[in-house]
Amino acid sequence: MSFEAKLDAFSGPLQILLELIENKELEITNVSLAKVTDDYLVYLEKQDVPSEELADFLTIAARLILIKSHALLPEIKLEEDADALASQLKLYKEFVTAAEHLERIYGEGRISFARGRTPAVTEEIIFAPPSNVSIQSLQIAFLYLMKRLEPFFALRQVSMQKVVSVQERIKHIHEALKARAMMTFRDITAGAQSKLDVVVSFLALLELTKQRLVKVVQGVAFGEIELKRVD
Amino acid sequence: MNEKIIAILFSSGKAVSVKMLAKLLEASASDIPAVLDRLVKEYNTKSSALYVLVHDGSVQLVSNPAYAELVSQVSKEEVSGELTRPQLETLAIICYRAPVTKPEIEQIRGVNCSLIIRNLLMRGLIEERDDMAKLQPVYTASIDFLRHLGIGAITKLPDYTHFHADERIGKLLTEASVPEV
Amino acid sequence: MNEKIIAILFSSGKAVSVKMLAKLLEASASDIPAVLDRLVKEYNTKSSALYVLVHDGSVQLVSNPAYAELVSQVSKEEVSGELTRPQLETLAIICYRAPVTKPEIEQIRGVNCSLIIRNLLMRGLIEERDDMAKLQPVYTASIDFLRHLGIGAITKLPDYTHFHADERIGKLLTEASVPEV
Repeated sequence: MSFEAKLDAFSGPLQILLELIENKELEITNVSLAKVTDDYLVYLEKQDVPSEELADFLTIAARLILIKSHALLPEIKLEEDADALASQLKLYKEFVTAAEHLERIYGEGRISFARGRTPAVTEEIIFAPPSNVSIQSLQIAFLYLMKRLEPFFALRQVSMQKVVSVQERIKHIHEALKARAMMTFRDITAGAQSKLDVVVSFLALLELTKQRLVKVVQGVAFGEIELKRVD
Repeated sequence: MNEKIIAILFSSGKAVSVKMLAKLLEASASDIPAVLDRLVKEYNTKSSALYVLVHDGSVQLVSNPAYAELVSQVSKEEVSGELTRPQLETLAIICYRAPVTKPEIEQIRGVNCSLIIRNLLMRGLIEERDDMAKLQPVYTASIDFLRHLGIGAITKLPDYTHFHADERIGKLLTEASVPEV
Repeated sequence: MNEKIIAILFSSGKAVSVKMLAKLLEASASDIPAVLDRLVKEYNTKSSALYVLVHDGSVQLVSNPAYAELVSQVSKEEVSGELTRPQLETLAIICYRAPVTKPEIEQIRGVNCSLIIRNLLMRGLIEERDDMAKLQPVYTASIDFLRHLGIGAITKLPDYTHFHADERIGKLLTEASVPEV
């Protein structure tokens, strides 16, 4: 399957979130989001999220964890717009309905056909050179195209780096635990550059737990997470 | 005038811009929309053979979607394939909210849409153009996609007004603009 | 019945035999001539846009000869004037990457190119031939166009070797050979 086709078929993070909420027959509110946070994390852990979309999935995970923390410990302050994720999900739901409309009409096969054509080659061809074409303009056009493809090439590069980063983090934690039997999650994230970085560590941790390479203990809710080596 | 327009659209066989129509008819481009309105009313009836499709500054003469099954037996046109759910979502946002930018689409879907947009562009289902006010590319449905939906104009989509202009959706769009993590 | 026939003739784009029409309409071939007679009487009026031509057991939809001048103007407009930016880009891809298929061109431009390729063919700037290995048409610059550019061979284009062999584009094109889902 080609790079694009693979991504085209994959459900986005909001789709997953909406399904989780609707399966529990909940309204879209902060309370509901807090309730499905664990399910979402379990999904992330189990599913093979395409590396290209991992960042978006992790972003939503980070926001869910924040909302859940607030629900459990109201003294934790939410960012300026507390209901942003709920609003975004409601908006997304509107367009899920719109997409269903589109799917229905598209599926009806009521196509308006264009006028049939005879193949171009059999038509009378008149050589009509345009005035704005020269070897220089062709060269510039091709250079421009290559420049426009730059972000596209870069995107593939970044995606690749993202996979590497989770795997590297796993290796990093594993190595660190070989040196000492126990460490805390805070130790791992001490050098974190961004929230995303923290979530990548968290995901690596989930993966290690799944593989039963580490044992994780959290004494109290939102207390320090302790990692122990499984010998 | 009507018959001249039909003759032009017929011989071109594809979408003709309103500007080009005005030039060929030696008329003012500002007069064309009213003429097209009348033409559409006259042509696009339940049992007419042909439809006049008006979309995004272009006009095309096409067959009445009511005869799709019959016509598909003679048309060489390839019927475009299945659409995945993420593609349908992206198309729905573009159809109902056009012209929209990529960040606007991503805000609604919560996921990077570069590749999906590229794929839809390559399949000819959407079009990209630069928007002077927004200073970035905006996306609209292509006239070909409208043909495949069998609707004479984008406004004929179900609940178009609701999704296109609804205040609540506008408000949600503003609210959903989330600070970057 | 009349409208169905017009829709068939329109989308077919060429002459359709009476036998074929009967089959499509699930009617007896012997009934068709009378139907066509009535259709011709109704359609072929002095000011109608389209004419129904019945000749030698076949029927075809054409534009009213009264608009011949207007119609020739339409095709002239399509092949005259400067190239648009998308047309120029497509031409550049064909020059530097020839022989190249339509899906390959679309991978590089990221946009559907059917109409543009057709237009470049009509202007005689490019040529189409079947490729045995790729099992689909490939495009190259035409001899006339090379002469117009004032170069004896396509390899004389500036940066030819560099653009022709660019690795990242090569990799992109490998994916274009994967059939569309």
